Amino acid sequence: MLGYSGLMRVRVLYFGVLRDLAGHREVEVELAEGLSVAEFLAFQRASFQRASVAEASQLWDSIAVAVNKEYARGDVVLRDGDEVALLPPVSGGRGL
Amino acid sequence: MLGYSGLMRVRVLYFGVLRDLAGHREVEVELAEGLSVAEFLAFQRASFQRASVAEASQLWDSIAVAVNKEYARGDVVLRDGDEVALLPPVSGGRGL
Amino acid sequence: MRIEIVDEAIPAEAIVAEMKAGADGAVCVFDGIVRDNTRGRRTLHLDYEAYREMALEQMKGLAAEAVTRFGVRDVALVHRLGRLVVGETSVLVVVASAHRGAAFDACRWLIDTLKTTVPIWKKEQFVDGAVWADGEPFPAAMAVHSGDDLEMLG
Amino acid sequence: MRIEIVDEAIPAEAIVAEMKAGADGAVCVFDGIVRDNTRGRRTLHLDYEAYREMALEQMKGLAAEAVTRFGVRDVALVHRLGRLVVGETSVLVVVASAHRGAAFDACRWLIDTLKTTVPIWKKEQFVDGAVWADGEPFPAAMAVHSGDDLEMLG
Repeated sequence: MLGYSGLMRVRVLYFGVLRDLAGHREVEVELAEGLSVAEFLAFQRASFQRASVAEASQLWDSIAVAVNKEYARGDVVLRDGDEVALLPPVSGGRGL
Repeated sequence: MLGYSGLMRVRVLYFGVLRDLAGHREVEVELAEGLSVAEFLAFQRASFQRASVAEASQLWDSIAVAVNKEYARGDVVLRDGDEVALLPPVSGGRGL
Repeated sequence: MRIEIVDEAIPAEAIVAEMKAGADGAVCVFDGIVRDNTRGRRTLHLDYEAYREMALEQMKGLAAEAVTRFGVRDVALVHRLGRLVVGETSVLVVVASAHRGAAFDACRWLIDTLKTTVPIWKKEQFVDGAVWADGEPFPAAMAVHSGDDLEMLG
Repeated sequence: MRIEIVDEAIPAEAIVAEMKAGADGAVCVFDGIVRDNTRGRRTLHLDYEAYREMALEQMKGLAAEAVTRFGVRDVALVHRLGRLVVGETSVLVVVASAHRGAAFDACRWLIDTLKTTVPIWKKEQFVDGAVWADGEPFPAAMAVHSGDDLEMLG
Protein backbone atom coordinates (compact mmCIF):
# COMPACT_ATOMS: atom_id res chain seq x y z
CA MET A 1 0.00 0.00 0.00
CA LEU A 2 3.03 2.30 0.20
CA GLY A 3 3.10 5.09 -2.27
CA TYR A 4 -0.64 5.70 -2.57
CA SER A 5 -1.41 9.35 -2.57
CA GLY A 6 -4.61 9.59 -0.55
CA LEU A 7 -7.80 8.14 0.81
CA MET A 8 -11.20 7.49 -0.67
CA ARG A 9 -14.53 6.55 0.87
CA VAL A 10 -16.50 3.60 -0.40
CA ARG A 11 -19.74 2.08 0.78
CA VAL A 12 -19.49 -1.67 1.43
CA LEU A 13 -22.58 -3.90 1.32
CA TYR A 14 -22.77 -7.43 2.75
CA PHE A 15 -25.36 -9.99 1.72
CA GLY A 16 -26.54 -13.42 2.78
CA VAL A 17 -24.21 -15.29 5.09
CA LEU A 18 -21.71 -12.39 4.94
CA ARG A 19 -24.28 -10.00 6.37
CA ASP A 20 -24.80 -12.36 9.29
CA LEU A 21 -21.04 -12.69 9.79
CA ALA A 22 -20.43 -8.95 9.53
CA GLY A 23 -23.33 -8.18 11.83
CA HIS A 24 -24.51 -5.39 9.54
CA ARG A 25 -25.54 -4.93 5.95
CA GLU A 26 -23.64 -1.78 5.16
CA VAL A 27 -20.59 0.16 6.27
CA GLU A 28 -18.61 3.15 4.98
CA VAL A 29 -14.84 2.71 4.94
CA GLU A 30 -11.82 4.76 4.01
CA LEU A 31 -9.40 3.06 1.69
CA ALA A 32 -6.22 4.00 -0.08
CA GLU A 33 -6.85 5.38 -3.53
CA GLY A 34 -5.99 3.06 -6.37
CA LEU A 35 -7.04 -0.11 -4.58
CA SER A 36 -8.28 -2.85 -6.91
CA VAL A 37 -11.27 -5.10 -6.36
CA ALA A 38 -8.96 -8.09 -5.82
CA GLU A 39 -6.94 -6.20 -3.18
CA PHE A 40 -10.10 -4.99 -1.50
CA LEU A 41 -11.44 -8.54 -1.32
CA ALA A 42 -8.18 -9.78 0.21
CA PHE A 43 -8.38 -7.08 2.91
CA GLN A 44 -11.99 -7.95 3.67
CA ARG A 45 -11.13 -11.58 4.00
CA ALA A 46 -8.28 -10.80 6.35
CA SER A 47 -10.41 -8.54 8.50
CA PHE A 48 -13.12 -11.15 8.85
CA GLN A 49 -10.46 -13.63 9.89
CA ARG A 50 -8.98 -11.21 12.45
CA ALA A 51 -12.45 -10.86 13.94
CA SER A 52 -12.69 -14.66 14.07
CA VAL A 53 -15.83 -14.68 12.01
CA ALA A 54 -14.22 -16.38 9.05
CA GLU A 55 -16.07 -19.16 7.31
CA ALA A 56 -14.36 -21.85 5.32
CA SER A 57 -11.97 -20.46 2.73
CA GLN A 58 -14.27 -22.09 0.21
CA LEU A 59 -16.77 -19.28 0.83
CA TRP A 60 -14.20 -16.55 0.23
CA ASP A 61 -12.92 -18.20 -2.92
CA SER A 62 -16.44 -18.19 -4.32
CA ILE A 63 -17.47 -14.62 -3.55
CA ALA A 64 -18.26 -12.21 -6.36
CA VAL A 65 -17.90 -8.45 -6.06
CA ALA A 66 -20.20 -5.85 -7.55
CA VAL A 67 -19.04 -2.27 -8.01
CA ASN A 68 -21.91 0.17 -8.41
CA LYS A 69 -24.32 -2.74 -9.00
CA GLU A 70 -22.31 -4.47 -11.69
CA TYR A 71 -20.16 -7.58 -11.41
CA ALA A 72 -16.51 -6.50 -11.30
CA ARG A 73 -13.28 -8.29 -12.16
CA GLY A 74 -10.37 -8.30 -9.72
CA ASP A 75 -8.38 -5.76 -11.70
CA VAL A 76 -11.06 -3.07 -11.58
CA VAL A 77 -9.78 -0.08 -9.60
CA LEU A 78 -12.08 1.36 -6.94
CA ARG A 79 -12.93 5.06 -6.88
CA ASP A 80 -14.12 7.48 -4.27
CA GLY A 81 -17.87 7.14 -3.71
CA ASP A 82 -18.15 3.62 -5.13
CA GLU A 83 -20.68 1.16 -3.76
CA VAL A 84 -18.93 -2.17 -3.37
CA ALA A 85 -20.96 -5.28 -2.60
CA LEU A 86 -19.68 -8.66 -1.44
CA LEU A 87 -21.88 -11.37 -2.92
CA PRO A 88 -21.83 -14.98 -1.73
CA PRO A 89 -22.97 -17.51 -4.36
CA VAL A 90 -26.58 -16.67 -5.09
CA SER A 91 -29.53 -18.94 -4.39
CA GLY A 92 -32.61 -17.27 -5.74
CA GLY A 93 -35.40 -19.11 -7.47
CA ARG A 94 -36.46 -22.56 -6.44
CA GLY A 95 -36.63 -26.11 -7.65
CA LEU A 96 -32.92 -26.95 -7.86
CA MET B 1 -55.50 -64.74 -50.97
CA LEU B 2 -56.12 -68.23 -52.29
CA GLY B 3 -56.53 -70.91 -49.71
CA TYR B 4 -58.12 -68.82 -46.99
CA SER B 5 -60.90 -70.73 -45.38
CA GLY B 6 -63.50 -68.08 -44.77
CA LEU B 7 -64.54 -64.52 -44.21
CA MET B 8 -64.42 -62.22 -41.19
CA ARG B 9 -66.00 -58.89 -40.51
CA VAL B 10 -63.90 -55.97 -39.27
CA ARG B 11 -64.83 -52.41 -38.55
CA VAL B 12 -62.58 -49.89 -40.32
CA LEU B 13 -62.13 -46.35 -38.98
CA TYR B 14 -60.71 -43.43 -40.96
CA PHE B 15 -59.29 -40.30 -39.40
CA GLY B 16 -58.08 -36.88 -40.46
CA VAL B 17 -57.38 -36.50 -44.15
CA LEU B 18 -58.33 -40.17 -44.73
CA ARG B 19 -61.81 -39.56 -43.39
CA ASP B 20 -62.25 -36.70 -45.85
CA LEU B 21 -60.92 -38.89 -48.69
CA ALA B 22 -63.08 -41.88 -47.73
CA GLY B 23 -66.12 -39.67 -47.29
CA HIS B 24 -67.02 -41.45 -44.06
CA ARG B 25 -65.47 -42.18 -40.72
CA GLU B 26 -66.41 -45.81 -40.38
CA VAL B 27 -67.29 -48.84 -42.50
CA GLU B 28 -67.78 -52.56 -41.89
CA VAL B 29 -66.04 -54.82 -44.38
CA GLU B 30 -65.76 -58.54 -45.00
CA LEU B 31 -62.22 -59.77 -45.39
CA ALA B 32 -60.57 -63.12 -45.87
CA GLU B 33 -59.56 -64.70 -42.60
CA GLY B 34 -55.86 -64.63 -41.85
CA LEU B 35 -55.22 -61.24 -43.44
CA SER B 36 -52.36 -59.34 -41.85
CA VAL B 37 -52.25 -55.62 -41.05
CA ALA B 38 -49.71 -55.05 -43.83
CA GLU B 39 -51.90 -56.85 -46.37
CA PHE B 40 -54.97 -54.97 -45.19
CA LEU B 41 -53.16 -51.65 -45.58
CA ALA B 42 -52.06 -52.56 -49.12
CA PHE B 43 -55.68 -53.36 -50.07
CA GLN B 44 -56.92 -50.11 -48.59
CA ARG B 45 -54.31 -48.16 -50.49
CA ALA B 46 -55.27 -49.87 -53.72
CA SER B 47 -58.98 -49.26 -53.21
CA PHE B 48 -58.41 -45.56 -52.55
CA GLN B 49 -56.37 -45.39 -55.74
CA ARG B 50 -59.06 -47.18 -57.75
CA ALA B 51 -61.54 -44.59 -56.51
CA SER B 52 -59.13 -41.87 -57.66
CA VAL B 53 -58.99 -40.37 -54.20
CA ALA B 54 -55.37 -41.28 -53.64
CA GLU B 55 -53.09 -38.75 -52.09
CA ALA B 56 -49.36 -38.75 -52.59
CA SER B 57 -47.79 -42.11 -51.84
CA GLN B 58 -45.96 -40.25 -49.09
CA LEU B 59 -49.19 -40.22 -47.07
CA TRP B 60 -49.71 -43.97 -47.44
CA ASP B 61 -46.13 -44.73 -46.51
CA SER B 62 -46.57 -42.80 -43.29
CA ILE B 63 -49.88 -44.23 -42.09
CA ALA B 64 -50.04 -46.17 -38.84
CA VAL B 65 -52.64 -48.84 -38.12
CA ALA B 66 -54.34 -49.46 -34.79
CA VAL B 67 -56.06 -52.76 -34.10
CA ASN B 68 -58.52 -52.57 -31.23
CA LYS B 69 -57.08 -49.19 -30.21
CA GLU B 70 -53.44 -50.26 -30.09
CA TYR B 71 -50.71 -49.55 -32.62
CA ALA B 72 -50.14 -52.71 -34.67
CA ARG B 73 -47.19 -53.98 -36.66
CA GLY B 74 -47.64 -55.18 -40.22
CA ASP B 75 -47.39 -58.84 -39.29
CA VAL B 76 -50.28 -58.77 -36.84
CA VAL B 77 -53.11 -60.99 -38.14
CA LEU B 78 -56.63 -59.56 -38.11
CA ARG B 79 -59.49 -61.44 -36.48
CA ASP B 80 -63.22 -61.39 -36.83
CA GLY B 81 -64.74 -58.44 -34.97
CA ASP B 82 -61.55 -56.37 -34.88
CA GLU B 83 -61.69 -52.60 -35.00
CA VAL B 84 -59.01 -51.45 -37.43
CA ALA B 85 -58.13 -47.76 -37.65
CA LEU B 86 -56.08 -46.02 -40.34
CA LEU B 87 -54.13 -43.20 -38.74
CA PRO B 88 -52.40 -40.47 -40.73
CA PRO B 89 -49.46 -38.84 -38.95
CA VAL B 90 -50.91 -37.18 -35.85
CA SER B 91 -50.92 -33.45 -35.22
CA GLY B 92 -52.37 -32.90 -31.79
CA GLY B 93 -51.06 -30.33 -29.39
CA ARG B 94 -49.75 -26.98 -30.52
CA GLY B 95 -46.64 -24.94 -30.65
CA LEU B 96 -44.58 -26.92 -33.13
CA MET C 1 -52.81 -37.75 -12.37
CA ARG C 2 -55.41 -35.80 -14.31
CA ILE C 3 -55.55 -37.13 -17.86
CA GLU C 4 -58.49 -35.90 -19.90
CA ILE C 5 -59.85 -35.22 -23.35
CA VAL C 6 -62.42 -32.45 -23.19
CA ASP C 7 -64.79 -30.64 -25.53
CA GLU C 8 -64.89 -27.32 -23.73
CA ALA C 9 -62.32 -24.77 -22.54
CA ILE C 10 -59.48 -26.26 -20.47
CA PRO C 11 -59.56 -24.81 -16.93
CA ALA C 12 -55.79 -24.27 -16.90
CA GLU C 13 -55.58 -22.20 -13.74
CA ALA C 14 -57.58 -24.69 -11.67
CA ILE C 15 -55.54 -27.61 -13.00
CA VAL C 16 -52.22 -25.95 -12.20
CA ALA C 17 -53.45 -24.92 -8.75
CA GLU C 18 -54.60 -28.40 -7.80
CA MET C 19 -51.31 -29.96 -8.93
CA LYS C 20 -49.14 -28.32 -6.26
CA ALA C 21 -48.20 -30.28 -3.17
CA GLY C 22 -45.80 -29.72 -0.29
CA ALA C 23 -43.08 -31.94 -1.70
CA ASP C 24 -42.86 -29.93 -4.93
CA GLY C 25 -40.21 -27.33 -5.61
CA ALA C 26 -40.97 -26.91 -9.29
CA VAL C 27 -44.00 -26.85 -11.52
CA CYS C 28 -43.48 -26.69 -15.26
CA VAL C 29 -46.45 -25.86 -17.45
CA PHE C 30 -46.78 -26.07 -21.21
CA ASP C 31 -49.78 -24.29 -22.64
CA GLY C 32 -50.31 -24.92 -26.34
CA ILE C 33 -52.47 -22.19 -27.83
CA VAL C 34 -53.98 -21.54 -31.23
CA ARG C 35 -51.72 -19.18 -33.11
CA ASP C 36 -53.07 -16.58 -35.53
CA ASN C 37 -51.02 -17.92 -38.43
CA THR C 38 -49.15 -20.93 -39.80
CA ARG C 39 -46.10 -20.01 -41.85
CA GLY C 40 -47.61 -16.59 -42.38
CA ARG C 41 -51.03 -17.82 -43.54
CA ARG C 42 -53.77 -16.30 -41.38
CA THR C 43 -55.67 -18.82 -39.25
CA LEU C 44 -59.41 -18.40 -38.55
CA HIS C 45 -59.84 -21.45 -36.35
CA LEU C 46 -58.72 -25.04 -35.84
CA ASP C 47 -60.84 -28.18 -35.66
CA TYR C 48 -59.33 -30.93 -33.52
CA GLU C 49 -60.56 -34.48 -33.81
CA ALA C 50 -59.33 -37.67 -32.17
CA TYR C 51 -59.61 -41.41 -32.08
CA ARG C 52 -60.92 -40.61 -28.68
CA GLU C 53 -60.73 -43.81 -26.66
CA MET C 54 -57.33 -44.70 -28.05
CA ALA C 55 -56.00 -41.16 -27.57
CA LEU C 56 -57.01 -41.19 -23.91
CA GLU C 57 -55.32 -44.55 -23.35
CA GLN C 58 -52.17 -43.28 -25.05
CA MET C 59 -52.18 -40.15 -22.91
CA LYS C 60 -52.54 -42.21 -19.73
CA GLY C 61 -49.65 -44.36 -20.85
CA LEU C 62 -47.45 -41.30 -21.51
CA ALA C 63 -48.24 -39.79 -18.12
CA ALA C 64 -47.38 -43.01 -16.31
CA GLU C 65 -44.18 -43.37 -18.31
CA ALA C 66 -43.17 -39.76 -17.54
CA VAL C 67 -43.47 -40.42 -13.81
CA THR C 68 -41.33 -43.56 -14.07
CA ARG C 69 -38.79 -42.22 -16.53
CA PHE C 70 -38.18 -38.79 -14.98
CA GLY C 71 -39.11 -39.44 -11.34
CA VAL C 72 -41.56 -36.55 -11.18
CA ARG C 73 -44.34 -36.59 -8.60
CA ASP C 74 -47.43 -35.82 -10.66
CA VAL C 75 -48.55 -35.04 -14.20
CA ALA C 76 -51.64 -33.48 -15.75
CA LEU C 77 -52.29 -33.90 -19.47
CA VAL C 78 -55.44 -32.41 -20.96
CA HIS C 79 -56.31 -32.06 -24.64
CA ARG C 80 -59.31 -30.25 -26.05
CA LEU C 81 -61.20 -31.29 -29.19
CA GLY C 82 -63.59 -29.46 -31.51
CA ARG C 83 -63.36 -25.95 -32.88
CA LEU C 84 -60.84 -23.63 -31.24
CA VAL C 85 -60.22 -19.99 -32.08
CA VAL C 86 -57.00 -18.00 -31.88
CA GLY C 87 -55.68 -17.69 -28.32
CA GLU C 88 -57.47 -20.75 -26.94
CA THR C 89 -55.59 -23.59 -25.27
CA SER C 90 -55.62 -26.87 -27.20
CA VAL C 91 -53.35 -28.80 -24.86
CA LEU C 92 -52.11 -28.32 -21.32
CA VAL C 93 -49.21 -30.21 -19.78
CA VAL C 94 -48.38 -29.72 -16.10
CA VAL C 95 -45.57 -31.47 -14.26
CA ALA C 96 -44.93 -31.15 -10.53
CA SER C 97 -41.63 -32.32 -9.10
CA ALA C 98 -39.22 -31.77 -6.24
CA HIS C 99 -36.58 -30.53 -8.68
CA ARG C 100 -36.76 -28.36 -11.74
CA GLY C 101 -34.60 -30.36 -14.13
CA ALA C 102 -36.95 -33.35 -14.01
CA ALA C 103 -40.00 -31.09 -14.30
CA PHE C 104 -38.69 -29.45 -17.48
CA ASP C 105 -37.50 -32.72 -19.02
CA ALA C 106 -40.77 -34.53 -18.32
CA CYS C 107 -42.91 -31.64 -19.57
CA ARG C 108 -41.03 -31.39 -22.82
CA TRP C 109 -40.94 -35.14 -23.37
CA LEU C 110 -44.70 -35.30 -22.78
CA ILE C 111 -45.64 -32.66 -25.35
CA ASP C 112 -43.07 -33.89 -27.89
CA THR C 113 -44.24 -37.49 -27.55
CA LEU C 114 -47.93 -36.57 -27.49
CA LYS C 115 -47.51 -34.77 -30.78
CA THR C 116 -46.16 -37.84 -32.58
CA THR C 117 -48.01 -40.71 -30.91
CA VAL C 118 -51.44 -39.66 -29.63
CA PRO C 119 -54.10 -40.05 -32.36
CA ILE C 120 -55.35 -36.48 -32.61
CA TRP C 121 -55.53 -34.46 -35.82
CA LYS C 122 -56.26 -30.86 -36.61
CA LYS C 123 -57.70 -29.16 -39.64
CA GLU C 124 -56.64 -25.55 -40.05
CA GLN C 125 -59.17 -23.12 -41.45
CA PHE C 126 -57.39 -20.22 -43.11
CA VAL C 127 -58.98 -17.18 -44.69
CA ASP C 128 -58.32 -18.81 -48.06
CA GLY C 129 -58.97 -22.51 -47.49
CA ALA C 130 -58.62 -25.42 -45.08
CA VAL C 131 -55.98 -28.14 -44.73
CA TRP C 132 -55.23 -31.02 -42.41
CA ALA C 133 -52.05 -30.07 -40.60
CA ASP C 134 -49.05 -32.19 -41.53
CA GLY C 135 -48.10 -34.50 -38.73
CA GLU C 136 -44.58 -35.57 -37.94
CA PRO C 137 -43.76 -39.18 -38.89
CA PHE C 138 -44.69 -41.85 -36.37
CA PRO C 139 -41.86 -43.19 -34.20
CA ALA C 140 -40.65 -46.61 -35.30
CA ALA C 141 -42.50 -48.33 -32.45
CA MET C 142 -45.85 -47.13 -33.84
CA ALA C 143 -45.16 -47.74 -37.52
CA VAL C 144 -46.71 -50.61 -39.46
CA HIS C 145 -43.47 -51.63 -41.10
CA SER C 146 -40.26 -52.49 -39.38
CA GLY C 147 -37.29 -53.09 -41.67
CA ASP C 148 -38.07 -56.82 -41.54
CA ASP C 149 -41.68 -56.34 -42.58
CA LEU C 150 -40.64 -54.35 -45.61
CA GLU C 151 -38.35 -57.12 -46.76
CA MET C 152 -41.08 -59.71 -46.25
CA LEU C 153 -43.43 -57.65 -48.38
CA GLY C 154 -40.67 -56.97 -50.94
CA MET D 1 -41.79 -7.66 -20.70
CA ARG D 2 -42.85 -7.80 -17.08
CA ILE D 3 -39.76 -7.93 -14.89
CA GLU D 4 -40.39 -7.40 -11.20
CA ILE D 5 -39.17 -8.00 -7.69
CA VAL D 6 -42.12 -8.05 -5.32
CA ASP D 7 -42.75 -8.37 -1.58
CA GLU D 8 -46.17 -9.95 -1.75
CA ALA D 9 -47.70 -13.00 -3.42
CA ILE D 10 -46.95 -13.31 -7.15
CA PRO D 11 -50.20 -13.13 -9.16
CA ALA D 12 -49.18 -16.04 -11.37
CA GLU D 13 -52.50 -16.56 -13.11
CA ALA D 14 -52.87 -12.92 -14.09
CA ILE D 15 -49.29 -12.75 -15.35
CA VAL D 16 -49.69 -15.87 -17.51
CA ALA D 17 -53.03 -14.65 -18.85
CA GLU D 18 -51.70 -11.24 -19.88
CA MET D 19 -48.70 -12.79 -21.64
CA LYS D 20 -50.68 -14.52 -24.39
CA ALA D 21 -50.96 -12.89 -27.80
CA GLY D 22 -52.27 -13.99 -31.17
CA ALA D 23 -48.86 -14.79 -32.60
CA ASP D 24 -48.10 -17.28 -29.81
CA GLY D 25 -48.46 -21.02 -30.20
CA ALA D 26 -46.67 -21.94 -26.99
CA VAL D 27 -46.44 -20.62 -23.48
CA CYS D 28 -43.99 -22.26 -21.10
CA VAL D 29 -44.27 -21.48 -17.41
CA PHE D 30 -41.86 -22.29 -14.61
CA ASP D 31 -43.29 -21.87 -11.14
CA GLY D 32 -40.72 -22.27 -8.37
CA ILE D 33 -42.43 -23.08 -5.11
CA VAL D 34 -41.28 -23.54 -1.54
CA ARG D 35 -40.82 -27.24 -0.91
CA ASP D 36 -41.57 -28.81 2.47
CA ASN D 37 -38.06 -30.21 2.81
CA THR D 38 -34.47 -29.89 1.68
CA ARG D 39 -32.65 -33.19 1.48
CA GLY D 40 -35.19 -34.63 3.89
CA ARG D 41 -34.89 -31.84 6.50
CA ARG D 42 -38.31 -30.34 7.14
CA THR D 43 -38.68 -26.70 6.08
CA LEU D 44 -40.79 -24.22 8.07
CA HIS D 45 -40.27 -21.20 5.83
CA LEU D 46 -37.74 -19.44 3.62
CA ASP D 47 -36.52 -15.85 3.86
CA TYR D 48 -35.44 -14.39 0.52
CA GLU D 49 -33.31 -11.26 0.37
CA ALA D 50 -31.73 -9.47 -2.56
CA TYR D 51 -29.34 -6.77 -3.60
CA ARG D 52 -32.54 -5.36 -4.94
CA GLU D 53 -31.58 -2.72 -7.50
CA MET D 54 -28.81 -4.88 -8.93
CA ALA D 55 -31.03 -7.98 -9.00
CA LEU D 56 -33.71 -6.13 -10.94
CA GLU D 57 -31.17 -4.89 -13.49
CA GLN D 58 -29.76 -8.39 -13.88
CA MET D 59 -33.25 -9.80 -14.41
CA LYS D 60 -34.01 -7.18 -17.06
CA GLY D 61 -30.76 -8.08 -18.79
CA LEU D 62 -31.59 -11.80 -18.75
CA ALA D 63 -35.07 -11.21 -20.17
CA ALA D 64 -33.70 -9.10 -23.01
CA GLU D 65 -31.01 -11.65 -23.72
CA ALA D 66 -33.56 -14.48 -23.79
CA VAL D 67 -35.59 -12.67 -26.44
CA THR D 68 -32.51 -12.13 -28.59
CA ARG D 69 -30.91 -15.50 -28.04
CA PHE D 70 -34.00 -17.72 -28.46
CA GLY D 71 -36.20 -15.53 -30.65
CA VAL D 72 -39.17 -15.73 -28.30
CA ARG D 73 -41.81 -13.02 -28.38
CA ASP D 74 -42.17 -12.07 -24.72
CA VAL D 75 -40.88 -12.93 -21.27
CA ALA D 76 -42.11 -12.37 -17.72
CA LEU D 77 -39.71 -12.82 -14.81
CA VAL D 78 -40.96 -12.12 -11.30
CA HIS D 79 -39.19 -12.92 -8.02
CA ARG D 80 -40.63 -12.51 -4.56
CA LEU D 81 -38.65 -11.52 -1.46
CA GLY D 82 -39.31 -11.84 2.25
CA ARG D 83 -40.74 -14.76 4.18
CA LEU D 84 -42.41 -17.51 2.17
CA VAL D 85 -44.10 -20.60 3.50
CA VAL D 86 -44.40 -24.06 1.95
CA GLY D 87 -46.37 -24.04 -1.31
CA GLU D 88 -45.83 -20.35 -2.10
CA THR D 89 -44.26 -19.23 -5.38
CA SER D 90 -40.82 -17.64 -5.04
CA VAL D 91 -40.15 -17.15 -8.72
CA LEU D 92 -42.26 -17.21 -11.86
CA VAL D 93 -40.87 -17.44 -15.39
CA VAL D 94 -43.22 -17.18 -18.35
CA VAL D 95 -42.14 -17.35 -21.99
CA ALA D 96 -44.50 -16.84 -24.93
CA SER D 97 -43.38 -17.84 -28.40
CA ALA D 98 -44.65 -18.93 -31.78
CA HIS D 99 -42.97 -22.33 -31.36
CA ARG D 100 -42.57 -24.61 -28.39
CA GLY D 101 -38.89 -25.48 -28.69
CA ALA D 102 -37.82 -21.87 -28.22
CA ALA D 103 -40.30 -21.39 -25.37
CA PHE D 104 -38.91 -24.36 -23.43
CA ASP D 105 -35.29 -23.48 -24.12
CA ALA D 106 -35.70 -19.84 -23.11
CA CYS D 107 -37.68 -20.70 -19.97
CA ARG D 108 -35.09 -23.15 -18.77
CA TRP D 109 -32.16 -20.88 -19.62
CA LEU D 110 -33.82 -18.05 -17.71
CA ILE D 111 -34.34 -19.98 -14.48
CA ASP D 112 -30.94 -21.69 -14.68
CA THR D 113 -29.15 -18.40 -15.31
CA LEU D 114 -31.19 -16.49 -12.73
CA LYS D 115 -30.17 -19.00 -10.10
CA THR D 116 -26.46 -18.43 -10.65
CA THR D 117 -26.25 -14.75 -11.54
CA VAL D 118 -29.05 -12.72 -9.96
CA PRO D 119 -28.05 -11.52 -6.47
CA ILE D 120 -30.77 -13.11 -4.37
CA TRP D 121 -30.18 -15.32 -1.35
CA LYS D 122 -32.38 -17.46 0.80
CA LYS D 123 -32.17 -18.58 4.39
CA GLU D 124 -33.96 -21.80 5.14
CA GLN D 125 -35.66 -22.14 8.48
CA PHE D 126 -35.92 -25.80 9.45
CA VAL D 127 -37.56 -27.23 12.52
CA ASP D 128 -34.09 -27.64 14.00
CA GLY D 129 -32.21 -24.55 12.84
CA ALA D 130 -31.62 -22.11 9.99
CA VAL D 131 -29.00 -21.99 7.23
CA TRP D 132 -28.24 -19.86 4.20
CA ALA D 133 -28.84 -22.09 1.21
CA ASP D 134 -25.70 -23.01 -0.69
CA GLY D 135 -25.54 -21.24 -4.00
CA GLU D 136 -23.99 -22.69 -7.12
CA PRO D 137 -20.63 -21.14 -8.11
CA PHE D 138 -20.76 -17.94 -10.13
CA PRO D 139 -20.18 -18.31 -13.88
CA ALA D 140 -16.70 -17.21 -14.95
CA ALA D 141 -18.03 -13.92 -16.33
CA MET D 142 -19.21 -12.85 -12.86
CA ALA D 143 -16.22 -14.08 -10.86
CA VAL D 144 -13.64 -11.71 -9.41
CA HIS D 145 -10.71 -13.78 -10.56
CA SER D 146 -9.98 -14.91 -14.05
CA GLY D 147 -7.02 -17.28 -14.38
CA ASP D 148 -4.81 -14.28 -15.13
CA ASP D 149 -5.87 -12.42 -12.02
CA LEU D 150 -5.01 -15.37 -9.84
CA GLU D 151 -1.53 -15.53 -11.26
CA MET D 152 -1.04 -11.79 -10.77
CA LEU D 153 -2.05 -12.13 -7.14
CA GLY D 154 0.07 -15.26 -6.64
